[in-house]
This record gives sequence, structure tokens and C-alpha cells, in this order.
Amino acid sequence: MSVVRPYGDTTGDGMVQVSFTLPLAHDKRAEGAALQLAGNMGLDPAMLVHARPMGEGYTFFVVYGRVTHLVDTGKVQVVERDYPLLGAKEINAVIKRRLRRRLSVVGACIGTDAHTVGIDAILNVKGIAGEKGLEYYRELAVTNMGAQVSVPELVETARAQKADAVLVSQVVTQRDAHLHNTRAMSAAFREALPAGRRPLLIVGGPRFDELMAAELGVDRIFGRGTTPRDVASYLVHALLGDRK
Amino acid sequence: MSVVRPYGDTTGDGMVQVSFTLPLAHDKRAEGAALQLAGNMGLDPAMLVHARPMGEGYTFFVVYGRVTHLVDTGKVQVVERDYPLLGAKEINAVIKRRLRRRLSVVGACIGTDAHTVGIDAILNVKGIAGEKGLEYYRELAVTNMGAQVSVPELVETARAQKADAVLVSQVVTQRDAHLHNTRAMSAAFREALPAGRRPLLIVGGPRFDELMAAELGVDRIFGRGTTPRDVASYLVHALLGDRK
Amino acid sequence: MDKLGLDPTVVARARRLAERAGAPVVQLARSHTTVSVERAVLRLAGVSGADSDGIPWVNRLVDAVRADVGLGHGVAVPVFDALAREGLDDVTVLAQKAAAGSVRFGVPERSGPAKRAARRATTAGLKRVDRRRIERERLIARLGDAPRRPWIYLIVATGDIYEDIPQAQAAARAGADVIAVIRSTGQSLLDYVPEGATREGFAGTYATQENFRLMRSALDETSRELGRYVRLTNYASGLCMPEMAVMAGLERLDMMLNDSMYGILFRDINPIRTFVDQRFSRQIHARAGIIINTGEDNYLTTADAVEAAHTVTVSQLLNEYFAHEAGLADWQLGLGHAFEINPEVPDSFRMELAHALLARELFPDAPLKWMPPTKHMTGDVFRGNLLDGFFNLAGVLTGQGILLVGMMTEAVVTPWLSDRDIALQNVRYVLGGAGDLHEDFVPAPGGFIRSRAHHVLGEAVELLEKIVDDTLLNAIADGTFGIMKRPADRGKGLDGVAAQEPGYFNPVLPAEDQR
Amino acid sequence: MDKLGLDPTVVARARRLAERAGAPVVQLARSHTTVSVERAVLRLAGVSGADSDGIPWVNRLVDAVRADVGLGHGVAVPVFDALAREGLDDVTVLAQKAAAGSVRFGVPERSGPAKRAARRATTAGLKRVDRRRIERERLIARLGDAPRRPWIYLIVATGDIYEDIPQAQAAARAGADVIAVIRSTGQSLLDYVPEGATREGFAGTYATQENFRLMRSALDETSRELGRYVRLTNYASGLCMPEMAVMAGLERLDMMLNDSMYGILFRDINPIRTFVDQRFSRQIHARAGIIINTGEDNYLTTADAVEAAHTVTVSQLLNEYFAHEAGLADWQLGLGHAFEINPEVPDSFRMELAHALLARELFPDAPLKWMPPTKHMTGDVFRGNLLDGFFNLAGVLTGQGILLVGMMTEAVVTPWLSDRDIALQNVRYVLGGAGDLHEDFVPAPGGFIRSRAHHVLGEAVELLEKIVDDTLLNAIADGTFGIMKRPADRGKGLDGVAAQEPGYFNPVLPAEDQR
Ligand code: B12
Ligand code: B12
Ligand SMILES: Cc1ncc(COP(=O)(O)O)c(C=O)c1O
Ligand SMILES: Cc1ncc(COP(=O)(O)O)c(C=O)c1O
Repeated sequence: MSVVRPYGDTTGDGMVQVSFTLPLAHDKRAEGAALQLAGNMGLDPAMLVHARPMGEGYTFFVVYGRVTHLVDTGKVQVVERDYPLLGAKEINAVIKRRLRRRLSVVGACIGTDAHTVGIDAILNVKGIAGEKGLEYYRELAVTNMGAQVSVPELVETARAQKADAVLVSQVVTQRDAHLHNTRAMSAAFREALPAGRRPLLIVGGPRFDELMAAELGVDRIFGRGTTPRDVASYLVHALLGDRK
Repeated sequence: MSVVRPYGDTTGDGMVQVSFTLPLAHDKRAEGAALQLAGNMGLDPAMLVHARPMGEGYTFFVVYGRVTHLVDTGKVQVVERDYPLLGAKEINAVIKRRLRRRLSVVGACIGTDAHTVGIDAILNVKGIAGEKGLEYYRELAVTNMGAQVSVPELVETARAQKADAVLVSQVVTQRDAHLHNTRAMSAAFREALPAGRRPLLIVGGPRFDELMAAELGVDRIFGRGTTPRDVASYLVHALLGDRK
Repeated sequence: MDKLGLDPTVVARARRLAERAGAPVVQLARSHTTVSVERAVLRLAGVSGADSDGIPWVNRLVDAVRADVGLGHGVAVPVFDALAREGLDDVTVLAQKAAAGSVRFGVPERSGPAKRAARRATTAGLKRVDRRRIERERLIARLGDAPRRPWIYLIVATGDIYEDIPQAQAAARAGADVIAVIRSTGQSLLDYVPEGATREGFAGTYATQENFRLMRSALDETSRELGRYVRLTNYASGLCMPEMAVMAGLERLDMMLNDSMYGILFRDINPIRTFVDQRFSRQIHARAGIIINTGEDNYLTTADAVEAAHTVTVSQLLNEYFAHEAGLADWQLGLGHAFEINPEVPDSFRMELAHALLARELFPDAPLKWMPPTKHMTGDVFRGNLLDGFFNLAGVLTGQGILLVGMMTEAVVTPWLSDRDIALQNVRYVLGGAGDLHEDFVPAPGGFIRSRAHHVLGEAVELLEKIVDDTLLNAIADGTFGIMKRPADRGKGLDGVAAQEPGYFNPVLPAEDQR
Repeated sequence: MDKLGLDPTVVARARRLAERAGAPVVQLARSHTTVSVERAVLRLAGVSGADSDGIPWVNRLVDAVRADVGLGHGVAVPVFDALAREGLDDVTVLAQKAAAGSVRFGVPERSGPAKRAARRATTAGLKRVDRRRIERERLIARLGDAPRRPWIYLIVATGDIYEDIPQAQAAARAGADVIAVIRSTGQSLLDYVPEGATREGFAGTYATQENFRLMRSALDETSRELGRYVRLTNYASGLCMPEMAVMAGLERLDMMLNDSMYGILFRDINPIRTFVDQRFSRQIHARAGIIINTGEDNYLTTADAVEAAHTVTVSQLLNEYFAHEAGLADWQLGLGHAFEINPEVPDSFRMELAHALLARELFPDAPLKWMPPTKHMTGDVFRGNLLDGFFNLAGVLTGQGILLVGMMTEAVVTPWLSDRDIALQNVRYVLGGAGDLHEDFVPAPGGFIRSRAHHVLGEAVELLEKIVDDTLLNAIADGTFGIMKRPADRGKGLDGVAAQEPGYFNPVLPAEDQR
């Protein structure tokens, strides 16, 4: 299928649910404003099914309705996995054969972000979703710097460890903290090392838009639900090419 | 304030929540499709925060993000109450003085709809939200025909009761049943009675768009949370004019 | 389970009162018949199909008989007498001829042969019902049953049987034990059953024999796939209640909504018509091994769930009496009640527990049908899902048998695919997370829950006393149930009722029900 | 309340073990000081404000003293000695001069006058703290207190104090009893306290004395409007823990997050630094009548809530010991725990009840802080609101003291205005609807809940035995708590620790704490 619409209970009905707050006291006019917004979002007809005043001057709305937009699956933009998903054995074998040394990976959660569960899930032996983390791979040399690592420290360690890849995690996104920190990080690497000697730059976290890699100056972005194998397979692909 | 945006936790942040199902199996492409739809709805950036496969070939999504649309409160379309809200005493007094007979009201829930709670809330003495229903007004003569009334029966009764106003309730809206039934009703009255002798036509129900009165051929639409006083005040205004 | 310490003599008294209140109505039912009862008989006798206007041949035939001799004798004798006279052996062909006006009906002096022929024909129909019942038992034995109580009961309501089917199958895969296909608005007031597969219902799908068949066979497939028997439910209600019961028996539906008063109160169907139809339909359900679901939950959508709590109890006792009288066993009584107290009322949840436990302890062997909040659901779908969670919890804590899954969009739309998924997740969380928490739920002696339950039972006994004095029909006329006032001489379908004449014959009824 | 039948000798043994495990750490704390302890002393002595780079004068002054004589004697004597020598009477002016390099510090032979002067100055500060405490008591007496337990605790986290204030007031109006202003990421690693009103935090607002003052005064206004005293909470954590405690005392905050290990485990702050800072901050909290909230809930975000349940119990016992040792009374111990079991785990809710009840019965006089689900919250906000409802119910059933309100958007964003409203509605429904349902909650003897609670307590005792043998510092280094490995010689802020020299003087500490 190439063009689809949202599905409530009948094919093609286009039904969606929306909620939001407007900074308006609750009255008919505020409800009209909510419907105007729903209309702008493409709901037609829009049913205002809930309005609740909160404090003075704010009202929360729930709106249901049919959106007029079509989804053209042919035009969907997505970062597809463009590399084969390999097993641990294969990955180790490829590195051993083609690199002839252990592949060095430096990981950190940068800035003031202290959420290590995500990066640990990728790096620590314990792993996630039943998959072991990168430390478990014999041919990967992993340095996990932990949380709240400053960009200069990271660059320094990457240099010291001769990192082939740098893995950075960012979980806090309020006021786009993750974007600022990632940009600062990639800029620092560009400044510190010439293009040929720069490690592969990878960021991850639950709220990134995977399409933004180029814009943020990194090689790849990993989002919600990433597993260590995804990352290991990508490393092999990006650093050593696909040929076995 | 004239132009506002949705409010998440900071003035002007424009944040909204959206959920919908797409008839696509869950994979990256489906997530991309969900983001495409969110984008079309004006979310930028859009964060896909939840995706859950349902059965084969359907996925449910929750998306948060900032909408780019502005709400211009100056351009809000709404049916404002354009008549004074009167007390029961006043209403009775006005009718008595100006009409010199009881004002006849016929109510019904038409079509196959059997939801009488709404129309009963307006008509029965018991009322709703602490307000007594129209039967309580000494100067109103109320005929409540109950549910599942056919349009010919309604027209017939309106004629017999010399109805000044006909009040119709419609609660079931699936496949636009309420719109079909309302159109059929107003057409029947247009056919049965000349313009001057036609009663005031009022419909009500929780899912009507109050702006559609003209389109549906009725004089007024009442939605969620209507109270008997709203209706009684409107009757006096529309049938007897505002002057006391 | 005795958590409330109810006084057994009070309970026994309540039951006796219900019997006394119900007995005159049973008398009424035994002495009348209706067009739909007679059509149901003809359906069992093998009449099927409809004319080109979609009017079923059973309707044409009953109308023809009625025009000639009235209904008071039952249609069986006139029909099988005519069949013999016309030298036909297919009753449907007779119906077609009758519709064309080429057959006359009468009551023969010697009715023996017609009676025997009628009994032969309807017995064949009843045998099919019996086979379906055995088939169900075998499938359950072979495939396995629902993995636990309460059964998880989900509705589909698209209006289109071909959208309903995949949604029902998806719901079953997602964990539903029972699927109910909601009926189109208005069907209950049709005095005939539509024919064939249908796609044009409003807020529900027409109940037709073909739709029953299609859905049952789709769910059989899914049952095999899942390794557990998925039950199917529809409605034996409205003007065609008896025929729905027959169709359900013939197509192996497993449960049917079937209340003694719902049609009266909420569809304005004539009380006498309803009670007559109800008794016959329950006799069929008894034979088919179908579980009935009663409709007390509905009262709490029009009346207040606290004030009217005892009317639910009274109605459950009446439904129980009528059901037993019609031959249903306790395991077939899905007595209804609901979580409809205004959530703003202090202690609302505790009061729900009291009411639910009262029903549980009054009817220990009945698979109670526990209905979710609807009246106090609003467009606030987040709050809605929360209320549904507490409803589920109350169900688990009080051992309800059939859990009708609530939808967060209750106040908005008939359920969406995703609503059902969210609702099932909710149920799974509560059932899985709370597990056997009922073991730790011990209403404090003299505490709020026990006192409330005792109080409601006391009010129920009082009300039953009044009903015994004043008659059930008057109580209904006065708005006792759901504040709906329904006098016995009003309402739809009264013209389809006829007093039985001496010699009334119905080949489907047991001997003691023949005049 | 004895619902679990815990063995009092096992409970007593657990307490004794915690004391033995904690004692060496208290010894460590009593024999060291830190830059922040000393800065806290100077804050009490009246040093305020910051230089043009925003570095507080207390930092400049402590750094200057340290450069000249080290920290081992405490800063009080060198500072007040210099003050007298320079003929100044404003310590802030001294700090400014010191920063300009124009003052030298030393430890005089005769320290008596300096000690007396220091004590005079800090006593003035402590008196202000005392007055704030009395003020709080009076306001509560006059305006009224939170209407019930648990207290409803809500966070604001916009990053901008001027957005926080209206949101906090709205939350209070909507029913919050306690408002917490979450801190910006990163603040805990700053070795100074920012100054003034701030608008640029990330995922939280900077904790500054001015922000404290602004928020407290806004909530005082709202308290008057509402006729009940609304409490304010912030964080005595991070590298400036002691100073935060002082600022909280001076600005009449009512509760402070203050854990003995949180900074070590989740901010990688050096263990010694943390334990020294912690003891001092608790001594101040004790005096200020502030309730502390500990951080055991956090362990369950990195470790599994079932496997690591006993580490929560162990940490609660340690926090209790440290708190008592520092002078806090039981009513000031908001010991932390959380509803973090994977909801997919069978009987998860029943297990939550077991854990919550264990804490309740182990610490009957402490106002336990009950934290909502976070780890297993997902972007499915509908499910999220449901989980929060069951969390609220567990709180009500087990008598928790401080209910931290969960948000359906936990996995998505810091709370929106509407999230808070939806969450409060949820709390109101559960508290109002379930009422005194705890009366009917009686864990079955020998049943799941009791067994689980006994089991966790047993594991806690075993773990405490191991810690006593191996030392608490080693246990922390080994990842015992929250699977975070934190060796005693690593982590941030170690360079701010100094061993006390003989004659160490701190005018704020009680006599027995002076060398
Ligand atoms: C656990 C947790 C904590 C723990 C962290 C413990 C630790 N050592 O990590 C504690 C309790 C300490 C904590 C504290 C705070 N937290 Co917190 N926390 C969470 C929580 C509950 C779960 C996060 C988590 O562990 N997820 C599980 C992991 C496995 O998922 P993940 O991180 O997405 O990682 C996966 C992918 O994203 C990807 N990935 C992630 N990183 C990387 C990197 C690479 C290279 C690759 C390839 C892949 C990858 O792979 C991982 C595996 O699939 C979330 C809420 C939630 N349910 O999401 C809030 C949350 C993240 N916290 C939040 C906040 C605000 C804070 C605080 C800042 C609050 C405060 N002001 O005090 C503090 C301070 C922390 C700081 N300085 O950063 C907010 C962030 C809001 C936002 N969007 O900006 C959240 C969303 C809660 C909320 N709604 O307010 N938190
Ligand atoms: C109570 C109820 C019933 C009761 C009705 C009892 C009765 N005698 O009325 C019973 C149990 C019988 C029932 C049955 C059904 N119901 Co029903 N029912 C509801 C319920 C729970 C509440 C409706 C209600 O009473 N609201 C309270 C009143 C006071 O509000 P109101 O109607 O909006 O009225 C106010 C205003 O709208 C306005 N107003 C309304 N009418 C008028 C008229 C005038 C002239 C004016 C001025 C104002 C006015 O003023 C009123 C007071 O403020 C809703 C769900 C919900 N929570 O909303 C579903 C709901 C309305 N039912 C629904 C359905 C589908 C059915 C059935 C068709 C299901 C089936 N297939 O069997 C049946 C059949 C009924 C039929 N033939 O119509 C759907 C409709 C879906 C849709 N949008 O199309 C709903 C939304 C539930 C759902 N999500 O599926 N139902
Ligand atoms: C007991 C009972 N019967 C029947 C119905 C269905 O109504 P109808 O007969 O109009 O299809 C319901 C609806 O919920 C019900 O509760
Ligand atoms: C006990 C405790 N202390 C402190 C904090 C806050 O961290 P920070 O010190 O980084 O502001 C938390 C966060 O939830 C906590 O639970």
C-alpha cells in the first residue's frame, strides 16, 4: 500500500486524537480557539470532547476528528538499517581478519547529563533485551567514561585510546540540551583532529531524530530501543566495510 | 491576547500531544510514516514517543511535539450566547406578558436513537446541574415524546400541539447519523408547514458542531453541557424578542 | 467466600419475595404467545430466507396464519395442517405460497397429525441446537477454555460485519475470551430479523443469522489458532428476542444478552410482549447451553448508582427467578451489574466494592457480568483509562465472572481498534499485577463495605415487599427501574401479543406448557 | 498497624547491624571537613553575595583561607582572627579584600577571641534559622496544615523561576501540599551556589537563595489564599549540600532531598566528601525542623526493583541511623522508596504492596516518601496514567506519608501544566474513592504479601551482615547500591575534603563535635 490514512475503526476514516493546553480561560471562545487549532492541524470535522480549566487562564482540551492528510508511504523519510545485522562471532571474526587489532570504542554521556542506563545498556556486558553489550565482544576495546563527561575530556580520552569510534549518549532534551551538546562535541572533534584521523562519531538517546545526523555533524544517530548488536554491526559496516 | 500558541510548560512552546493508528505493520518505515503525518499536522519537531503493533498490519503511535500553527483568537468562530440568561421567574413573566398563552414546546429523540437522558435533562422537572427542566416553567407547555420517534410522528405532534418550538436530541453520531436525521427532520418541517407557521427548530447533543445550524436547516444547535435555562432563555429571545 | 456476613434468612426471604413478585408475570407468559415466539417455532421447523423486500418467510407465514385464524392456537397446527393439505414437505415453500395468497389456514378438528408433523420438524431444529451445544463442549475440551476468570469480554461495533471480523479476531489474539457484536441502533424495534451479511449498521452491526455464522466461523478459526475457545455473544432482545435465541442456538453463539426488562425500559417495548418473548427465549437458551447476560447495569445509566443500588439487586433476583423457571441453570446466569457510581462521591470505590461483593455473595454460582463505567466517563480519555483500571480491580477483588472491558473513549465514539488494545493492556496489567489480591481483601467487620452491603440488601427486601403488594407490572409502570415509566398497556409490539386459546399448541415447549 | 507480623527481634537486629555498618562512616565524618561545610559556616556567619563572575564571596574567602593555612583548622578562627586584625565588622567585606589578595590568614596562638566572635556571628545566623522554624509552626497553626496524609507532592521543573512560580501556585491551588523545584542538570557538580533569580536551567531550575526566597514568598501568599500551609522542597545534595541546608534553613524551606549516598552513586561525587557534607547538612536540618527525603527510590531505576528490594531496606536503615546520629527526629525522616517493579512481572502490584508495607512497618513514625513509577513508564501516556493510579492506590493502602505525584509523560518530557492537572485528578480520585480502604486490606497470614515482606527483610539482614564485615565504603565500591560502583578514592570533590587538625573549630557544631 502506498497511500494510507489513520484508522479509527474503519479503513480510511482518518481518525486521530489530539490534546493540548491553550493559555486562555475556559469559555466558548477558548473552545472555538481549540477547534481553530485542530482545524489548522487538518482535523475536519473536529470534535471537541473535553475542556478543562486549569488554574486561571489555561484550558486543557481533548479533540477527536478526521484528518484530511494522506500518508504517502513512498515518501517516508527514514534511516533504514543499510547494513547487515551480524552475530557476535561474525563481528569478532571480521574485526580480527580485517583490522588485525582490537577496535577501540570510547563511550560517554556528555554535558551535565547523568543518565547512564542507556549507554551502559549498549556498552556493559549486561547489555539489554537479552543481548550482551559491546564489552562482551572480544575484539572490541571499550572505554566507558560514564556520565557528566565534558567535551574536552572526551576528546582527550578518544585521542589517548586511539578511538575508532566515539559513542555519546544524551537523554535530557529540555531546551534542546541534547542538540547543543552534540553540536559542541562534533565541533570539538573537527577542531582537534584532521578528517582522516577523526573517529566515527555516534550519538544515541530516546529523543533524537535519526535524520539529523548530518546537521549535527555526526555519522549516525541511534534512537529508542537500540540494541548492542545494532551498534556493533554498524561499527563493522562503517569502519571496515561490508565485505567479509 | 490575540495570538496564542499551545502551552506545554513554557509560554509559546507550542507543545501538543497526538495519537493515532496507521494501517501499517510496525517497522521503521511505519514510524517514519507516523512522523510524516505528524509533520503534515504541523508538528515540528515531532517526537515519536510510543509505537505499538496491534494485530497484524496496524500500529498505534503517540507523538509529542511543537505545532507551528498560531491561534488567532480574533478569528475564532463560535456561536456566542447572543441573548440574556434569564431566571425562571423572568421567563414566565415575559411569556405571560407578551404571549398571553403558554408557549408550546415539543421534544423528542428522533430516528433510532434511544438516548433520552440528554433531552430529559432539558425537559423533565428534575433537570440537570441543579437547574430544573422546562416542565418546571409554569408558562411552558411541554410535550416530551421520548425516544425513537419518527420524523412524521414528530411533525404530526408538533402540529397537534401547535408547537412554538421543537426540540430534538441526537446522541448517536456514528456514520453521521445525527446529521442525517437532523436534515431529514428540518426538511420535513419545511415541507409540512409554510415559513410563518413553522416552529422554531432546535437540535442538541454532545457531538454537534454548533456552527452548523444553517447547514442543517435548524435555528439553533446546543452542545455539551447545555442547561435548561440556556434553552428557556433562548426560546424567549428567539420567539418573543428581548424587550421586556 | 463469606466476606460480608450476610444473614442467610434475609437472603432466603429476598429470594422468596422475588418468586412471589415474579410468579404472576410467569403466569402471564404461560398464557400468551407473540408473533415472534411463533416465528421462532417456524425457524426451528426449518423456515428460512426472505422475500425480495427482505421480509423473512417466517414473518409472511405467521402473518398469513394470523390473518386467517389468529395466533391464539399457535401457528404450528395451522401451518402443518396446511402443509399436509397442500401436499408439500418444505415449510418455506408453504410460506411462499401463503405470501402469494394461495393458501388458507385453519385449525382442524383432528389436530393430532399436524401436531406430530410439527413436532417432527421442530425436533429436527432442536436437534441441530443440541448438536451445536455438544460441538461447543467438544471444542472447549479439545482447544481449551479461557485461561482464567473473569472472562475478558470485548465489543466490536463497526456496523460492517466485514470490518467487525478482523477486529474481533485481533481482539481475540490480544486476549479477549468473549467477543460481542453490538447491534445497529433501531434493530430491536424491527419486528423481523434482517437476512444475510450486512455492512450498513449504525453504531453496531445487524444481527442476522448469516452474520452470526460468519463471525462464529471466523472465531472458530481464531480459536484453533490460539488454542482456546473464543466465545461469541449477541443480543436476544428487542421485538425478535425469541428468534434471536433460536438463531443463536443454531449458529452456536455462546452467550446472549437477555434481560427480562431491558426492552421494556430502554426500548419502550410493551411489557407483556417482553415477558412472553423472554420466557420462550430463555427456554431455548437453556437447551442451547447458552449463558444469558442480564441488563441491570443499564439502570445505573439513567438512575443514580448509589440511590438505585438496591434496584439492581431486586432485578437480579427477579432475573434469577425467571431464568430458573425457564430452565436455566445457575452457571448460565450472567447477572449484570456495573461500576457506575459518580467518581466524585467520597468512598466511591469502596462503595463499588460493597455492591459488587453483594452480588457475588448473593449469587455464588452465577458468572456475574461486570460492566465498566459509562455514565461518568467524559472526553477526558486519560481519566477514563484510570477509571477503567479501578473497575478492573474491583472485578478482580470481588471475583466477577465476565469482565466487560471498558474503553477510554466511552463518551466519544464506539471503540476504535486502538481503544480496545489500550483497554486490554489495562485489563492485563490489573489481572496480572493484582493476581490473587482478593485473598488480602477482607472487609472490616462492622466497617464501611459490610455496612453498605447490608444496607443495600435491606433496601432490596423492602422494595420487593412493595412490589409483591403492588405487582411487578405496576412497579415498572411507576419508574421503579432506571426511572423509566412503562405502563403495561403501552409500548411497542403489543399488537404482536395474543392470549393463548384453549388448545394452544407449541411443539417446542415442554408438555406442561401446553394447554 | 501490624499487618505483616514482622519478628521484632529480627527488626532490632537489622537496626543494630545498620548502626555497626554506619559507625565507621560517622567517625570519618566527624574527623573531616570540606570546603562546603566551611562555606556553610560562613553563610551562617553572614557572608553573602558574589563577585562579578558570579563566584560567591564564601567561595573566595574559603579559598583564600585554604591557600594560606589549609582547611584542617576550620575557617572560622582564621577568618574572625583576620576580621579583628583588619578592624572590620562585616565578614563579606573581609571576603572581598581577601579576594583582592590584601589579607593574610593564620591560626593565632590565642584563638579564644576569634572563636567567640565566630560563635557570635554564626549564632545570629542560627537564630534566623530558629525564627524561621517558629514562623513555620505559627503559619501552620494559623493557616492550617495539609488536610490529610499522604501529603501530595508535586514538582515544577521549567528551568525558569518566573515560569515555576505560577505553575507552583496553580499546582497548590489544584491540591498540592508540597511543591518541589527540581534543579537544573549539572548544578550538583558546581562547587559553588549560583546567585540571584535565574531563568536558564536545563530540566530544572537553579537552586539559589534568591530563588528559594521568591518561591517561598509566592507560596506563602498562596497558602494564605488557600487557608493551608503549602510546603516547599529543594535539594540538599551535590557538592554544596551543607550550604543548601543552610540556605533552606534561612529561607524557611520545609523539606529537603538529602540522601547519604545519592550524590556518590548518581553524581559520582566522592564518598568521603558526601558523608562529611551529609552529616553537617543533617545537623542543620535537625535544627531547622526540616524534613529530609532520602533517595532509595533511585536505586530501582538502575537496579531491578524485585532483585534489589532489600538494598532499599538496607539503605533506609542506614539513612535512619545517620539521621538519628545527626540529631534528626523520626518525624523528619522522609525515607524513600518507589513503585518501580516491571508491570509485566506477575503479581507486580501485590509485590509493591509488600515492599511498601515493609517500609511502613519498619519505620512506623517516619513520613515515608513514596515515589511513582518512572523506569517502566513509556511513551504510552494512557498506560502511564493507569500505572500512576495503582501507585497512588498502593500509597493509600500502605499509609505512605508523602506521595510524590507521578506524571503520565514521565518518559517524555519534564511535566507539562496539563500533566500535573491530570496527575492530581488521578490522586484525588484514588484518595477520595478508596478512602479508608486500608481497613479492608489485611494481608493473608502465610500469604504472598507477608511472605514477600519477610523474605526481603531477611535478605536485608544478610546484606547488612556482609557490609558490617566488609565496610560500607567497600560495599559502595562494589556496586551494592543501584549497581553503581563508586570507590572511596574516586569521584568528584575529593580535593575539597580535609582531615581535621587537632583544634579544628566549627562554631556551628555542638561541643562534642569539636576537637
Ligand atoms: C533512570 C532515570 C534517571 C536516573 C538515572 C540513573 C542513571 N545512572 O542513569 C536518575 C534517578 C538518577 C535520574 C535523574 C534525573 N533525571 Co531522569 N530519568 C530516568 C528515567 C526514569 C529512565 C531513563 C532510562 O534509564 N531509560 C532506559 C534506557 C535503557 O533507555 P535510553 O536511555 O533511552 O537508552 C536506549 C536508547 O535511547 C539508546 N541509547 C541511549 N544512549 C545511547 C548512546 C548510544 C551511543 C547509542 C548507540 C544508543 C543509545 O539505546 C538505549 C538502549 O535501547 C527517565 C524516564 C523514562 N522512563 O524514560 C527519566 C528522565 C530521562 N529524567 C529526566 C530528568 C529531567 C532527570 C533530572 C535532570 C531531574 C532533576 N532535575 O533532578 C535528574 C538529573 C540527572 C542528570 N543530571 O542528568 C527527564 C528528562 C526530560 C527531558 N526530556 O529532558 C526524564 C525523561 C523524566 C521526566 N519526564 O522528567 N533519572
Ligand atoms: C446512558 C447511555 C446509554 C443508555 C441510554 C439510556 C437512556 N434512556 O437514555 C443505554 C444503556 C440504553 C444506551 C444504549 C446504547 N448506546 Co449509549 N450511551 C450512554 C452514555 C453512557 C451516556 C449518555 C448520557 O446519558 N449522557 C448524559 C446526558 C445528560 O448528556 P447528553 O446526552 O450529551 O445531553 C446534554 C447535551 O448534549 C445537551 N443535549 C442533548 N440533547 C439535547 C437536545 C436539545 C434539544 C438540547 C437543547 C440539548 C440537548 O444537553 C444535555 C444536558 O447537558 C454514553 C457514553 C457517555 N458517557 O457519553 C453512551 C453512548 C452515547 N451510547 C452509544 C451507543 C453506541 C449505544 C448503543 C447504540 C449501543 C448498541 N449498539 O447497543 C445503545 C443503543 C441505544 C440506541 N438505540 O440509541 C455510543 C454512541 C457512539 C456514537 N458517538 O455514535 C456512546 C457514546 C457510547 C460509546 N462510546 O459507544 N446508552
Ligand atoms: C440487556 C441488554 N439487552 C439488549 C441490549 C441491546 O439493545 P438492542 O436490543 O437495542 O440491540 C443491551 C445493550 O447494552 C442490553 O444491555
Ligand atoms: C535523594 C536525591 N537527592 C538529590 C537529587 C537531585 O539531584 P541533584 O543533586 O543533581 O540536583 C535527587 C533527584 O531525584 C534525589 O533523589
